Amino acid sequence: MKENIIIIGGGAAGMEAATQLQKLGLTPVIIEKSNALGGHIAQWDKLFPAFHNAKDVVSKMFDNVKDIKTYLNTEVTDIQRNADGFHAVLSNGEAIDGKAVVLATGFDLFKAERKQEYGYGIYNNVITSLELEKFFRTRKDERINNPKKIGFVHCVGARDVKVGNTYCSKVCCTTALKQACEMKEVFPEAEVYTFYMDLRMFGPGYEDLYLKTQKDYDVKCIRGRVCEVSEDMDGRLVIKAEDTLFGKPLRMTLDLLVLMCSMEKNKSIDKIQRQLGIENNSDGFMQNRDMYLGMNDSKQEGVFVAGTCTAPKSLPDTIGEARSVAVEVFNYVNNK
Amino acid sequence: MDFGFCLSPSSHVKMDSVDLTTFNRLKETNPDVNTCIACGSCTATCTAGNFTEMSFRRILLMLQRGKEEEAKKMIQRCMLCGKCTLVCPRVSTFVRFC
Amino acid sequence: MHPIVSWFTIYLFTFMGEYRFKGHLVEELFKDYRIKEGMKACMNCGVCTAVCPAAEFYKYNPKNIINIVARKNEEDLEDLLKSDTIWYCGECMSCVTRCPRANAPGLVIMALRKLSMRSGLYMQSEKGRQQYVVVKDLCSNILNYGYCVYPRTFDYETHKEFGPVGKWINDNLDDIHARIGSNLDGDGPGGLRKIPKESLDQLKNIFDVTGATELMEQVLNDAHQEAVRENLSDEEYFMEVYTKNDWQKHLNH
Amino acid sequence: MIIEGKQKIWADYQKDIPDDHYFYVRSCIRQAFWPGSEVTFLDITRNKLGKDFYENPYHTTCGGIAYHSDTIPQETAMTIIARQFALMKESGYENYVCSCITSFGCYTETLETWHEYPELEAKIRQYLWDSCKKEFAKPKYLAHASDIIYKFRFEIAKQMKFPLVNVKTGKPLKVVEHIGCHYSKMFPSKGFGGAEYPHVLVGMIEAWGGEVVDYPERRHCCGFGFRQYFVQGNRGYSESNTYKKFESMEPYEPDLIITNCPGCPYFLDRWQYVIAEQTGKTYGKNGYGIPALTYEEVAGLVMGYDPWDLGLQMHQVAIEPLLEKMGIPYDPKKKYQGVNGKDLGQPQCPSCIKSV
Repeated sequence: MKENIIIIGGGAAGMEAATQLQKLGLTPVIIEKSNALGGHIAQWDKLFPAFHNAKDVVSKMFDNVKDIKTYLNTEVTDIQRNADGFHAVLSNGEAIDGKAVVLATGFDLFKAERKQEYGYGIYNNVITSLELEKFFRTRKDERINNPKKIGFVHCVGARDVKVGNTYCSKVCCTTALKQACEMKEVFPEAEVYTFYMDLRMFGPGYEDLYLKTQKDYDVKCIRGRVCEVSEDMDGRLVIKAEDTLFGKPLRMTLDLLVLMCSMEKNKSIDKIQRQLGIENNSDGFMQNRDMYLGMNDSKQEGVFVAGTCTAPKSLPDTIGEARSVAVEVFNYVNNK
Repeated sequence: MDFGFCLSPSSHVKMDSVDLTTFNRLKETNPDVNTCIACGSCTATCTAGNFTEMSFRRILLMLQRGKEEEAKKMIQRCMLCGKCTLVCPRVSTFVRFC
Repeated sequence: MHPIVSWFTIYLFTFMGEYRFKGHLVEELFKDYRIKEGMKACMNCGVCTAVCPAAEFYKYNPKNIINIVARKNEEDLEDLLKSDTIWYCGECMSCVTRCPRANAPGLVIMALRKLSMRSGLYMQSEKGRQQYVVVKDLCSNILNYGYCVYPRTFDYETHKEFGPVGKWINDNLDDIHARIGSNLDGDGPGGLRKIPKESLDQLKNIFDVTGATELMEQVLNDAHQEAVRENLSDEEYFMEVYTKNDWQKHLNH
Repeated sequence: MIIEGKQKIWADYQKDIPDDHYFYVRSCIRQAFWPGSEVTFLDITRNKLGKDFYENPYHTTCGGIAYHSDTIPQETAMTIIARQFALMKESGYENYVCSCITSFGCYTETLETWHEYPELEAKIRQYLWDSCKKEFAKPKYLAHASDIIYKFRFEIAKQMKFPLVNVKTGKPLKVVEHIGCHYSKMFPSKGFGGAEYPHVLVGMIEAWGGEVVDYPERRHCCGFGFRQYFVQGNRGYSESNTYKKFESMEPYEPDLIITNCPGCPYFLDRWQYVIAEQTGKTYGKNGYGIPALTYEEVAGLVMGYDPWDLGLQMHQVAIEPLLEKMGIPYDPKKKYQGVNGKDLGQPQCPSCIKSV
């Protein structure tokens, strides 16, 4: 059992890292706290920019890890360094030893109710991007009742000193446009608006998605952060923003408002992170060794990081990091 | 009674009551009007814009915010030189509307 | 220099395009604690303008104010300080709650207004000149009575919105306050009590040592000079400034 | 509307203030326009609740209105405030409570600024000594007077005679709450319930049997705007903002507006009169307006104080329809009387909004 690599987290990063480590001849062990592998991405319906089914990608990942030792409903409760590597105690009472640890602990979605002025959890028709994704999968959400006017709010819990998150959450812009198009598909008669500050279309095909959103789907992008949401007599939502390109305050009544919640560091791992001596960076995510040449390495020997535990990332970014971390671990184990 | 002051009209763009007829007509003949990314190239290059407030991207915005009269007034400044069409990164053929 | 002479010099300077702190406006502005506190960096998201009661009616956009101040350009700042723009804000501070960069446009406005007054540039805008009315009313209430608002100087004739009930209150001030339990101009504690002379003297001392007296006298003098120029008595000038309402000019159509 | 969402926020934004021994500081506007409110506050806290609220006759205005009208420098306002704090210390108190919301905002801003810039605090300390020869002090606790009534809302409910209920229908009155902007918009954690869903007045309404109305422009400013009111030419700003609020609350048909800022009820009251004169529009039923009362006045009404002792005759909008809804007995003859029944005449009736 001494050749084990302990992977904490069974989402996209954890699964992909495990797959590659196995191919490299090591013995990865995945420890996942929930009752299934897949992480956040398993809750997603379609992926930007080209509307691929998330399920297709995730099920391939499941296939890849089916022979890999996996603990579900299990957390690491204690971890200690020893002469051979690490000794981890699990919540199921077992313990495992490993040569190296890969932290693939992912992110938490920003709790939308913290942005009080948007009224999530108070006004019925304010929902989150995750809930909308669930609607796309199940077509069931009593709040989504043939809406005529739909708004998307970017940067909820991101680029915001007041909630303590100054960083850009990277994927929400593209997700918003993707979801806006999908809403137009489901409700062709609806008017769809997005309220953005900058549209950060950073990847291949993303800018094309933006163009398509405007041209083919007639989604209206308004440059201005939503300032305040309230409810009128009929339970519809009244929003205020500035149309900053027009230079005037703007008011509008909507039937549904979708909050594009940012990614935050998964805090359930804090104790283990402290035990391993991994610090947080200024955004509250895990600090890697180097921004360029040590992205998946940490400052602690034998401890590696991959995926959204270090910063908000897209799925392709995450998979890339998972593969990269496998190489890092492989080199580490062989050179030891 | 004269109080010496009176109620002021709100300057808010009231999106609920904006009349989009003209903009939608425009959109039918050229869907490009929807694709503006407010980069400002058209305004920067505009021959008339050197001397007046002419800004094509602003005209598109005015039409979408219910300020049709203002848009009509501004569009008269256009000198039909077509430079905006050359520089637009979204390949809008603006000059055709003017 | 005798104060009167120095005010007159400032006034003359303003008339000739000269003013106090010329070339040092930015430097002077950034000494203000309200700039330190209220001015971080703006990302032009517009939440301040969206919620602003002044932006709703006036040609006013708090986000633009922050951007101009951030530029630290003397000419732009001079233009801002002599404009009506900085006087539209109602200082409700609704912008402060919402700004995602923790700016406080309302505090920045307060610093701008102070500098506009001290530099004399406020005399160049309709809304700026109104500071005469506000300074005269509020500062004399504080120094004479120890209150910002004092019923004996709150007059129905210049506050018609006080309504018929307000007129009735004005006409029966002592009786009504006695009926409801005020201690109007009385000794000891209680509502509207006479503020003891010792306290008023201390308020005057505070005004003197903290610069309020200097600012107040400058404003009263600027107004006096302007009244002279317009061939008006101070009282006539006061009423002109108090009632002037070129409201269409200020609206954001 | 999901009430649990608000309740969660209310639970998160509870501040710790003591329940006794306060140094009480008055409000310029409340004394001038709603003198009955401060009388009632002190009567309730001292005589009905048995608390110690001390008033030092040497205290003055905090200068807040002058400060926010930009007529005095920040240092002046801060030194006046330091003087008030010094009086508190001299009187042997460490809990400070003010009647005015502008004051509350200024005190909070000042304490926070001193905390962040100790060199400014040192400067003010010196100014205070130079001008008043007083020793600098800071309160241990700072509260607004509405925080106190909020804290004791259930004790008041126990002594309640007329709940916020329509006696004819048995239904709760629909009450709009209006929070003064400077209560918590600058420092959300300093107000009960925070800045977005303040609980300070909601708590009173619910404890006293009313139903809270949440309408789209609930959070909007009444429009006072300091210089935007003190100069006649600017008053359109002030009136227009109040108008915006009333247009927004109108469909909910509120019976009553309750405020914690002394200025807001003046504007919400008087602008209804001006709007009626200028446009013919009234927001209550049958040509009446919607009464805009201070929280002390509402507390007084539910506890059974006589409406004319509370000074409700100083409102322009007629209070009688509300008194009838609540089943509060009143003597119309006494409305315009002075001490010992002295006849003070009667205000004229406005042309467009009923005043009796």
